[in-house]
Amino acid sequence: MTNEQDIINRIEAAYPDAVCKKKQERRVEACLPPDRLFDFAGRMQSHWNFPHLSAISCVDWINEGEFELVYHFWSYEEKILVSAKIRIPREEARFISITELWQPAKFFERDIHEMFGVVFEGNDDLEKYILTEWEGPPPMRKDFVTRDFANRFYHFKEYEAEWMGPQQNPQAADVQGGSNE
Amino acid sequence: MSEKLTQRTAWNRVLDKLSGRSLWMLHYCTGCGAIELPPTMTGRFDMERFGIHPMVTPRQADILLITGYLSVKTLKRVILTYEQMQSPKWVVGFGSCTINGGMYWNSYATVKSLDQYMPVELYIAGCMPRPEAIISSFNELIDRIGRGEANSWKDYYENYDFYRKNQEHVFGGPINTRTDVKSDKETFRIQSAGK
Amino acid sequence: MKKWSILRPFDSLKFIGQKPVTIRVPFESKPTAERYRGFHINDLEKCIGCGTCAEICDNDAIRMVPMAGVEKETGKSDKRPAIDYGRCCWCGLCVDICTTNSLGMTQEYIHIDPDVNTFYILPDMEGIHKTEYPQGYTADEEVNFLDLERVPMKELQAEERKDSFIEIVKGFSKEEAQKEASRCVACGLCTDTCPAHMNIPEYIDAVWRDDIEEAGRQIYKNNPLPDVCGRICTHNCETACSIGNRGEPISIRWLKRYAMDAIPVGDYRSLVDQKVVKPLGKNIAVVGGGSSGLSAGYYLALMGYGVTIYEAYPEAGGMMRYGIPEYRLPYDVLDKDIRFIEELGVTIKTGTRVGEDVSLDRLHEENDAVLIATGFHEGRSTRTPGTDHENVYQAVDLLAKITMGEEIRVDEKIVVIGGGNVAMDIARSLGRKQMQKYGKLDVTVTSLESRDIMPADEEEILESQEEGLAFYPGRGPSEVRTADGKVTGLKTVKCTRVFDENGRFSPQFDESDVMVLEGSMVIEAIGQAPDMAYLGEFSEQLEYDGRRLKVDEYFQTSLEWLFVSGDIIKGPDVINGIATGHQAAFGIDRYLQKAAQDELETIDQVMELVVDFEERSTSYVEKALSSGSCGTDTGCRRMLARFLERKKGFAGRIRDALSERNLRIHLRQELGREQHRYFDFALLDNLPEAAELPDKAAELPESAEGTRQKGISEHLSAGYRLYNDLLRLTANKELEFLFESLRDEYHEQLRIMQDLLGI
Amino acid sequence: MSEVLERINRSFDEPEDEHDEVREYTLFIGPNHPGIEGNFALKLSLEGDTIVRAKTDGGYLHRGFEKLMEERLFMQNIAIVCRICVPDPDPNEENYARAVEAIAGIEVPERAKWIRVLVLELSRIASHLFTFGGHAGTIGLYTMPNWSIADRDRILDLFEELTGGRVYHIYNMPGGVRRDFPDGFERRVHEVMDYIESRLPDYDDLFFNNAILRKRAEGIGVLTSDQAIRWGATGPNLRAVGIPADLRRDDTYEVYDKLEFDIPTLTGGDALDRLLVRRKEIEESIRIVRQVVDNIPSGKVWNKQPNPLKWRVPAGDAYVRTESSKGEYAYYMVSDGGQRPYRVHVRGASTTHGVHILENLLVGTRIEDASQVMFSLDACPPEVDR
Repeated sequence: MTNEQDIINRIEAAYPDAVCKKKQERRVEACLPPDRLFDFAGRMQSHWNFPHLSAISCVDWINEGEFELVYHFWSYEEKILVSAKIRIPREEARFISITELWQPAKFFERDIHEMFGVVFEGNDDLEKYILTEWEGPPPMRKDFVTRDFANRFYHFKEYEAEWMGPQQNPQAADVQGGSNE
Repeated sequence: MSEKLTQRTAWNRVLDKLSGRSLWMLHYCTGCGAIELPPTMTGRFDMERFGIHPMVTPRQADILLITGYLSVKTLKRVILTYEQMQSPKWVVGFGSCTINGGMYWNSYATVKSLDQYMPVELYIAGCMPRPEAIISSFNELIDRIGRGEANSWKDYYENYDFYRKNQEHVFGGPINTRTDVKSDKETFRIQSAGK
Repeated sequence: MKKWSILRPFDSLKFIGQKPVTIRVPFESKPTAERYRGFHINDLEKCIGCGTCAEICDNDAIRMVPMAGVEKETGKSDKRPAIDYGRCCWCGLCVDICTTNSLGMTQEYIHIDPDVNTFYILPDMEGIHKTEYPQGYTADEEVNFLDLERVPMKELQAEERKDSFIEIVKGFSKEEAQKEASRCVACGLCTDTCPAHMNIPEYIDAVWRDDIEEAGRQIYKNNPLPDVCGRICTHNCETACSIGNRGEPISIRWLKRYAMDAIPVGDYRSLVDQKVVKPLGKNIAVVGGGSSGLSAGYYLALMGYGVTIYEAYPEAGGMMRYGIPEYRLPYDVLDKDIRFIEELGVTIKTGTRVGEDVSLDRLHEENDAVLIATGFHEGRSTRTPGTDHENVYQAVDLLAKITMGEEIRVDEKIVVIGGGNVAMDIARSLGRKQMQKYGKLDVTVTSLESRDIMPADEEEILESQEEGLAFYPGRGPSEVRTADGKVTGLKTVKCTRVFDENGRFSPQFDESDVMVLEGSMVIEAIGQAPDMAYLGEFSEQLEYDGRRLKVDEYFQTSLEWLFVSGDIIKGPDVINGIATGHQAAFGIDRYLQKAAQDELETIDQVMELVVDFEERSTSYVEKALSSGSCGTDTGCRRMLARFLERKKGFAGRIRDALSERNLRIHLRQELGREQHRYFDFALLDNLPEAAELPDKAAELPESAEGTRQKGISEHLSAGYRLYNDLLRLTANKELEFLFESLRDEYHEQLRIMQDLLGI
Repeated sequence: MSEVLERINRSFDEPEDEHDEVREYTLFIGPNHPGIEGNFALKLSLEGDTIVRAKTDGGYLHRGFEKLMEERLFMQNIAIVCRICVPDPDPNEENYARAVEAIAGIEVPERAKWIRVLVLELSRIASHLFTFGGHAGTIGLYTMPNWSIADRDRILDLFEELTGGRVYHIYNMPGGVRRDFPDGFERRVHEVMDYIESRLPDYDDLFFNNAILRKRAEGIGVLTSDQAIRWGATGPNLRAVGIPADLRRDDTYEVYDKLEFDIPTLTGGDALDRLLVRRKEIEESIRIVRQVVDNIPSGKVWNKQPNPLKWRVPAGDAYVRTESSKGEYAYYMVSDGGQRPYRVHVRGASTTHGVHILENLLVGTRIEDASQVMFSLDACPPEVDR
């Protein structure tokens, strides 16, 4: 049974500029430069026997002005999950699509495109799937605050319960956030 | 609306009593509350004891259950469905999400209070309401129909502009529901009372 | 796969005997589980309205609403939780975090109604339909969200501290402070109870976020002697702390101390966010350099007054220095606070006793107002026979001598009369002196009050017992025994009752139960009294309320120039001194600023117009930039951008002009939660509606160029009209000074507007 | 008249494809359709009654969970995560709790681990029973839902006793679980397990060995093992093509390594085998539940965490996976050291089954078998929309 260290050595041998680390049991993290990713994804599938792309996650590091794409690969034989992390600039984010290698990527890339606005070149099916009725900005970006939008756009209930008496009624949702800032 | 109640003829009373006996519920799970519908429909709680049966097509259904939150996309389909249903029709709002936004009060994708977009006959407290609560609401609905008080559906015709305005606000423009609500109003001889 | 057979259909005969699965609701009902999360109930007696349930509720379903018949008390707010069942998700987090376990859930779950308003309830014990339902989900000891135990504070053990005056309490480390600060639920009950209304939740949160700078700033908002209060405050806030209901309250005092210890005195300047405005040429004399005198001096100095404090003792600090022993409050800590107050421009004349070295009358002439804050420095005697003996001393005198380092008589056996903090201080100080002189300690303390109602702090009594002091509570002194001129002991009798039924002090004794406490030295520490001799002939002109001076809410006496603060008007502790000092400072300021009052009203309106202009034109310009008509045209954008640039901070520059012009921008202090404002900048937050569009925009040319122009003008004309109003104001004579330095500024703005509008 | 007759006759003797009028047409199914699982829609292009191209249309149940979770404190999120997949809510709570524990390095008491396994397995059984009811509904066999959903309610009663909530348990939180067993709970769990085990033969006679089901489901929506791997199938859909991949064994968590249970697999890869794999899994789950209830250690159920209003999880990230009844259910959580999760990416099992695999499998099947394929993949639409 290969363990995490073998995988790390294998990755670092193939990609010298990759920074690998064992996160937890059966979890390896590999930070790669963006241009290495496509080749890495291909090699994972063909040579290193990681047939399963579990997910592609996107994290919006707004303070650093970058999106972080995390590709999670799983091997049924070696029972280890490798999370390949790359950073792409946040404004007009573009990246290469890996859909012709990995079919599950079709959904994940379209989801990230909808939610973050990252354009994946080579993915032909990027038009809206979940947010068809939504005209606003990609909602998952950190600069879009959903509470303010909800308070501005939607109508909230003004109760007049009889125990409240005539003089006051509770404010709308925007007054007290659910969690103390 | 109340003055119309007194004019109920004896025949109306009989009609109301009977029509409450065979309500058909539209089989459309709009939100997460719909998971409590199968137990209500099937063996354990069995709402068919009250003549209530899930019906697949809006045109043959009497009750539209809004089972929880309504995302904007679902709201568009729900309005299409609601306007296709034949009057008299009743909307039952499940749980907190239909009253004041529920858990998704700060979400950009869900509408917050259902009565902005269609008249609601009954609300059920719960997140989500249990089968027993759902069946109690059906009994309450049957009683209200029997007493002739369940007239929320008329409100849609009377204040159609109010509802229309809110719907267009959410969708960012008018939608073509291919149902001429105005002409329906004449068929039920309802004057429009401003809201 | 069963083989085919003709009898297969009969397999289902086995179901005939079985009972049907259906629960025939509403005729039958399935019993709900005992910990079912149903509708809420709230025990309104136990509930203290702390609002923690509203804080944890992730759906903002709980709002604290005022309730009829519920007033604010110590440790209770006047609001109770109302629950919105159009939001609640019945997760039960509120029940698990409730500080008093008053909130619970029943097993009731059916509420059906066409009227939405019945879904917004104020839960009480009867439930939503006033029908009895069994108890459902309730709080659990093991899974409890609140940290009920305090972080233990490292202290010197009894053995180490018995013979030394080193500070007992060591203070928190960073991790300990953050752990302790993380226990706070920020309910704010402590702020209401604190006499100075300190922003306690804010500075605890700052300590938790390791933002010591912010913590110091929040503390200094309402307390000019934070280091002192961090050690010896009587912490009413901890009695009101909501966590204290089921666990140990947050150690608020130690957290304040941790924050202030972490900030060097050099940085205090940055903590005080109120700018010290120009001196106003008015001087104020403060008699007495105790906590209230220093506090009043601090606030008056910040307001720009010249303050001189006259202190009788060799150093300022009053009871803080001469009443509290060093093991409780080291003198360098006290000096840290006092030095900062002096840095603000307060001059402290030590060793000058008003009434002897300088007369109150002279102070009255030389100063615009006088504040007397002399506190209680005279020890009160029990006047039992034999207390006039020279070996019978007053506690306050001895404590002062110990502080001043003078040699005092320390016998091997000492008796102390008194049950308060002062008695504890003198008993333990003398105990330490005995340990240093004889290597052993023999101090007996007797007090009228029995052990449970002794007024001293609980930890003081416990620590004294640890150090070996003998206690004989509940005994009254009846006679000082002497033998050939020397004191041999104190005859005491049992005290059966201290206060009568309506709480007045009238002790009752059981003469038969006699006990003699040996001791060659007796100390009286039953209370202190003020020495107001310095009032001299003014004392007739003043009105009294009982034994105290009659004052209004700003502590102004019947002589309008004379103010009072501290123990002599409202005691008994340092924090009350600070609060009364602060309030008196307001009083003085109001009294001295009578003349400037009306001048400020007109400035209010001007500021309103200015700010309104800035807000309106900024939003208009932004709309113009983003609107289709001229958003794209680079030339137009550049003009608008320049206009915006020029105009930025316009209200800020007006504000500086006001302060330059010596109109004092009063500190917007929050005292007792109601606001004292003279020139209140809260106006900036709520702006009136914009004026309607002037006619000017209507007649602009219609050409393509015109439409672009019209695009701008629609948004800018309103600003233009406001602008004209401002210039009209400059013609107003008595406000003319205000616009002197800003006139050319205005003309520049007007020119830009015209340029943009092409008129 | 004769010309019409003549055209009708001609249509019979000529083979279909020469018939020039046959063109591709589009048909919408859902979101309000009994054959669709949940609030989901299908856009099918058909030739005759054979599906040529399929496109799913989701988003009806989108509430923006990932955004809402970023605005809530860590402890507040335990109330919202279970709402993501409704038939099988507990993997969500498990993932969220374990993700926070992985980032913050929180230890969980041994007893809480066993309780978590119990809750997960009960949720798996309930979810499978719910799917059997739905699947039987698509072939018109309405007795099955009356049986399986009524039996599922027995498990919901157990949940109500243990956690206080029927469907949404809000029971699992970082550091352990919220309440211990009520007394007499173990006995009632045994009763319910025995009852469900006794019901399985009835289910077999009624539904699983039913000739109609065999006819309707055999050979429909066949997924080869190579396609399954390439298209990212997980859970029962993968085990139906003969690959014994189960996260409870491969990426083991809680105390699954201490329990004996097998991973049932079949090789057909069609709708029927996917259904039968789930049927076999119920037996394994019942075995697990019995083992848990019999040898659960005593002790406390929650390691105390700081006061939720002032609780920061140190910076870090974690990818946590659970075997839900639908397949691999994963959370990728990132914390920036603040009081709120910086980012939580919910990878539902249906993101592959319910979208592209369904679209690929529908090609070539007939319109009346579309719901067969959909229910056999057991896609849960809220997982897709989040």
